[in-house]
Amino acid sequence: MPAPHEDLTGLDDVRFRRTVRDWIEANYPPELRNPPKRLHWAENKVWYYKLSAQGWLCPGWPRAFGGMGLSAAQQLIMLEELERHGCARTNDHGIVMVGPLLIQHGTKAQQDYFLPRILSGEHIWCQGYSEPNAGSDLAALRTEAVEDGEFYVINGQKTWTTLAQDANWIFLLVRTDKTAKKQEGISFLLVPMDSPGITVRPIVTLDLHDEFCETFFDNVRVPKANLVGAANKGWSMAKALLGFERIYLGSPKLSASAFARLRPLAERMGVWEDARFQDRYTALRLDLADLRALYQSFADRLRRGETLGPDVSMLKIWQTELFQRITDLLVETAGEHGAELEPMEGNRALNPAGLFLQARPATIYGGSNEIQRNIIARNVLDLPG
Amino acid sequence: MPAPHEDLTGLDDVRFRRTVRDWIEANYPPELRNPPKRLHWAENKVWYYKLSAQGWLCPGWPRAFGGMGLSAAQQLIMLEELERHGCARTNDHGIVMVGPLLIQHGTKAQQDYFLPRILSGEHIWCQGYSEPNAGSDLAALRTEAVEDGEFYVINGQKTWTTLAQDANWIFLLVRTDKTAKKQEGISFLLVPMDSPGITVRPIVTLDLHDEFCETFFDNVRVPKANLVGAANKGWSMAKALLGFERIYLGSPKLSASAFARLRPLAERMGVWEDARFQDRYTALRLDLADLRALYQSFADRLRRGETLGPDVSMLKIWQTELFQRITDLLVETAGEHGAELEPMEGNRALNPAGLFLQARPATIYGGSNEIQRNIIARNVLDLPG
Amino acid sequence: MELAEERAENLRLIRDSAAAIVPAQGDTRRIRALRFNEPGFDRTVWRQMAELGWIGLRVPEAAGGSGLGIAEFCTLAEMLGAGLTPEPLTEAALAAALLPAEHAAPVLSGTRIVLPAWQEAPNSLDAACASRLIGGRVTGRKSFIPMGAGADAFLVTTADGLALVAADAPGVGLATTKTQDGGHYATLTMTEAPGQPIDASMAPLIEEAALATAYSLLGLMERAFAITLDYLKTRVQFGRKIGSFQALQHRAVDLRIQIALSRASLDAAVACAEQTDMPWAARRAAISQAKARASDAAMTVTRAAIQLHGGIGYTDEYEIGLYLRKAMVLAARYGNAALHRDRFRALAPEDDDV
Amino acid sequence: MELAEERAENLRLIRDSAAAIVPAQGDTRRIRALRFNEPGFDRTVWRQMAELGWIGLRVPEAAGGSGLGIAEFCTLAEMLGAGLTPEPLTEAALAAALLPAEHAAPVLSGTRIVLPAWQEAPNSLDAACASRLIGGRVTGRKSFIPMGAGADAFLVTTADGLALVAADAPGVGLATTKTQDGGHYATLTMTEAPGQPIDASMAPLIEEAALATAYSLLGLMERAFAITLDYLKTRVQFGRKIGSFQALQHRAVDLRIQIALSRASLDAAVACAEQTDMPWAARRAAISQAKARASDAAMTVTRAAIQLHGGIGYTDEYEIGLYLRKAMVLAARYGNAALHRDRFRALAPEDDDV
Repeated sequence: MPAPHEDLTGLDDVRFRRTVRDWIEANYPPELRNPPKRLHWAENKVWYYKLSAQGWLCPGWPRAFGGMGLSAAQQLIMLEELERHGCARTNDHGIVMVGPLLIQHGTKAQQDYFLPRILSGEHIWCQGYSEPNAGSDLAALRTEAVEDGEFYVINGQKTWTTLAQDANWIFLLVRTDKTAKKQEGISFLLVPMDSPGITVRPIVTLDLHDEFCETFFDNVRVPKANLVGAANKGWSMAKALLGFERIYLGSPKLSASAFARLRPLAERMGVWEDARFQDRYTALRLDLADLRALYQSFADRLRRGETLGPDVSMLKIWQTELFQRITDLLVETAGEHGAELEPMEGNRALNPAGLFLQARPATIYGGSNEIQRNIIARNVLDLPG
Repeated sequence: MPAPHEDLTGLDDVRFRRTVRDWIEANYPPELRNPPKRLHWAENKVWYYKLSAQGWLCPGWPRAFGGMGLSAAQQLIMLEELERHGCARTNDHGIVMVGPLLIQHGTKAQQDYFLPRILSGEHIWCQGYSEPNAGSDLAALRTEAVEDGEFYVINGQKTWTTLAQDANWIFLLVRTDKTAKKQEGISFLLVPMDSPGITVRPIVTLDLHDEFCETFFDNVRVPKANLVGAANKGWSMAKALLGFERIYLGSPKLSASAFARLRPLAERMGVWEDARFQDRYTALRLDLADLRALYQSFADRLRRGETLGPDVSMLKIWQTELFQRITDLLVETAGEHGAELEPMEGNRALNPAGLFLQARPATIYGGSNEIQRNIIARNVLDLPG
Repeated sequence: MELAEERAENLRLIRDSAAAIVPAQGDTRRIRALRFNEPGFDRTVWRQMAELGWIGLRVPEAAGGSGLGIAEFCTLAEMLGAGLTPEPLTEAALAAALLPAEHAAPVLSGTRIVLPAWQEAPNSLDAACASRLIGGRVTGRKSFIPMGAGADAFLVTTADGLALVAADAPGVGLATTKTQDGGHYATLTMTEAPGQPIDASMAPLIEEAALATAYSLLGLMERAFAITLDYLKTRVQFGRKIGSFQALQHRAVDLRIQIALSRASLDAAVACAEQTDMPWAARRAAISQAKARASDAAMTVTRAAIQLHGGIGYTDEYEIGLYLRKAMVLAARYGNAALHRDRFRALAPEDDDV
Repeated sequence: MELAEERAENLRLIRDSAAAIVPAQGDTRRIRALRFNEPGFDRTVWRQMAELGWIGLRVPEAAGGSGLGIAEFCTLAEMLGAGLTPEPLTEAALAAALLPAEHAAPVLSGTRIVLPAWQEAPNSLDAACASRLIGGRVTGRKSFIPMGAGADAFLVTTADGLALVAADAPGVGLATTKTQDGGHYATLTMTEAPGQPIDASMAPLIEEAALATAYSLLGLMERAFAITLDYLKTRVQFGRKIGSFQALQHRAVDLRIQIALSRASLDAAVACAEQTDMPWAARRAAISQAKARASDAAMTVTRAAIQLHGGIGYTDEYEIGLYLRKAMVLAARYGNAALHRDRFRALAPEDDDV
């Protein structure tokens, strides 16, 4: 375990926020502010290392494991400050997914081996959940791991593996019991990306970025020691991991940063003073303001120590669809420029088509909005199945 | 049978339209133009009798039965001219439903007895289809008719019986075989409204009108001679009757007459010149213009002698939802006046709340828009069930 | 924390006491009996409200009131909205807070009803006006006074300050226009009518009334949605509960989202309104944000509620239509959504959004 | 009826001949191979189009063209839109119709490509401009020339009339900006560039191009919808074809309605455009009605198509994204929906609606 860092858990919220803000402003690489796309490891590792050196890489981990040990309330403040400054999201699957998983379900040996390597940046993780025929219906996954002595042998294909080309480890959901019912018979495995039999193929997305990959497994062997928790019990562990992600997906950040592009674009196009533009602009502004209010009310519940229920998906639905409505207006406002491939006139702030395309998957990933609505209907509104 | 009237079937479309228009303009009671609500018999029988005397009451019936014998194309022209002049819809269930039913499926005796009485206005019909638990799911109807010697004995309840309080006959869908599957075991019965055991209770609607009724049947006896077609075969006859109604429900008339109220209201409220109002107004105007274009394309198919398929429901969906969007704007534009009970300042042309409420059921009746979308999905788009 | 606990206790008390007037299960017999008749509300219930301290809710304790805050008042407005309550409590309670001591007692006891009369044009929040108060005589015309036929006196805005004008004073005329919720708007005409000058400002009252009305909309949309959910869970068509149809489920979810946004927006506006050190413009912007959302959301929810009920939703007999009618009235009162979006744009500096 | 039959036969021939260029099953290999490279289209295909008579489609037979009407031209544009065809045929064919006889032959044979250059500001249909033609020399700047890098010459609007300017003439500069569909817009700068005066009017060309572009949008939205329907009928999640989910079914129906409205609106505009005795303003209003619907509907359909495809719709590799990209380009070309709604308001007298 690395040496313990300064304990910030005792600070009141105002001082904590100030401390975080000051440090971010002093240390965040200016050239990485408000990146238009998700950054690759080569681009943003400098920031990962800075957070690591400061001991701030893992706000939610207990201090005993090298984290900051922050409360939910403090984690939210930290998130707000990172978003406010326009910090890039790091390659954070080790931090937000694998770490918490191992802290809760890992063996002592797994914790001792993996956690320090996440903290140091030696291990960069990616997540192997989705498959071509198991997207919205994740429990339909078919990548299988068959026991062979002290090993599992993995065959199958994962997709939408975020930044797999940057990772040297992957945490996988695999089927270990084909006879069990859908959600059962699924296990959690940790696999080095340099294992023989793994092939990574980047997926080029509509905005011509390669944030995601397909990852193929052809007789990939991993020791049984790489199983997390009990065999065939991976599903419930995976579900539990998604808790914090659900409020994260509802953060006003994406909508706010797209919204901030409306005014410069409208000014450039000469329609800023147009009454119709102003009408739509103000309606979106209020949609965003109310998103902030709703987000805060969920954040307040986290701050009070409550666990958020499935109703937090309302945030994700509203946020992502608002994000799209904002980028729709960007494209419409830009006229012919709204269909250009590159930012307008070389100005990165005027990139209507790019933002429009980036907004498309928001309603699909993290559980499509259709699935979110199903969940709310069943589990919040208690409507019949 | 009444004496035959002038045969207009040979006129070309232009002359036919001119003939119809001239006669309507000369004969339609001016005080009944553009009625704000569906008229009762006492109010509009004068028009019924005029059409009857002219021989124009039943455009679609063969001339041999006292109708005009018009083609679909000519019927459409007649409908267009009636709508253009703002003519009230008559108590027309005998004309559009019972007549065609008897002409196709009735016995000679039924035709000889009933058809002249529809033509003369002696029999005014209402339609007994919907029930409290058989609305969208009409085939779930439970009103039953049990054989008793030469009689059927009817028990049950119908609802949404349009203008039942004005009618002296009702045509009923009743269940005559409870053991059969849903759509089977249903029969068509003709029942005098003065039969002992019938109770009519008007339903007051949101716009505080009594266009509809509940109709209760308590051991109502009718002779078996009042059965139309074969017993237990009523469902397919009823379905076939709905053909023409489906394009009728998509007529731009309701949307157009609501739209025509927008400008006077906006002028009265001082927002006619407002750019935002103009923007919404023009968008609705184009929605209406495109509805007209789509309606004409279906009407052209009728004119060419085609039978319209289930895709005609697209008209109904678009028309009714447009009607509602127009009345939404009326209410918003009127400020506090948009919630008044009576037309604004006594001016019948300024009645935003009344139109708003009248527009509500448009998406429900004639098969709710949800049902229409189901039908199009299955039968037009061929999507799986 | 002590303050927060006291606040929570107050809100709980308000909710409990509201149950005395607002039937918990949405029984609307009282509402139906009163509607479309003048004055459209019940003096007995009015006195009961007075006894519960509601009319003096925003009047300082020293002046004989309950001395409670905006949050408590808004919670009460929410309960009354859910109950479709016809009594013009929002208006009367806010007028009461402006009356000088010598007029307070009969008002607070519910024996005398004083309603504000400030509006001269539709869909306006402008308290400026053409009416005049000269030499103790008021001349002018006021419109859209909710339930004005039930007032004993009016607190009238004029270009020369507020005036208290008795309903039965010479030179006073009153006409009414029925509204869809069963109530009415009164139009007050004053020709040289005797008016007593009152030294107070109407503007804060209008702001607070707009916010309270937003809460009434919230209460009614929550109730309308609950009724609709119940219907979806019981109505059977095609052999299934209709609430099992995905298209209706998704529609219901979208309504739930509108309600959640409304509550968050309104609660944020109350928090702003209570911060007396916040600039007045910012507090008013927050109120506009709230009223815009509440007006739109209430109409969206109640319109959809009719559709989700199908045919029965179109009957006057069934409950759900009452909520649509009330939403129509309250969505437009104290400025509709479009007006408040405009006002928000004018009041809220863009930097505040960050 | 004879005329109608000839028309039907012409349209059938156009559809059949289009199949020579546009793969019937939506094979996009050619499109992908060409995209993001200049000139972004294929001269061999271009000559094939010329052989099929497409470039001269709107040129009278006496002048060496096919002499067909607007309806035939629009049907071709629809087919090309469905095929995501990158060749700037709409533009070239309309320019060809304006060229005098001495320039026609190489253009109609496809060996020389002349594209119109009229636009100076984004989202504008205004053919008036600041460019000048003085003493046979053109000075000015033209933007948004579709696939302009592939032109041998430009038909340029100036305040002094049309001019034909060779791409390689002295004083001519060309810059390009890539577009999402894999093509580009060219910006043409002319400084005292030699230009030959042409006696013709650009305005009808712009109108007809707007209408043809609306048809290209129609073709592409039909194809995108068909691809999406296929996907809904084959993709399985939760053990069911996703097209069996009611929420997706209803969404698909709403798209089908938009497409049906578009086709009806566009066909009505063609009927108007062909009525040469109809006032020019009314014909232009009908074109605006059509382009407004087509632009909006194509965006609605292709956006929804991505959503209905789920994750795979977000990959560049899968077909459906190409239709969204093309819709983005064509929805904005010759005026976006907002511009055409404005123009419709300005051009269409209200009485025409009755």
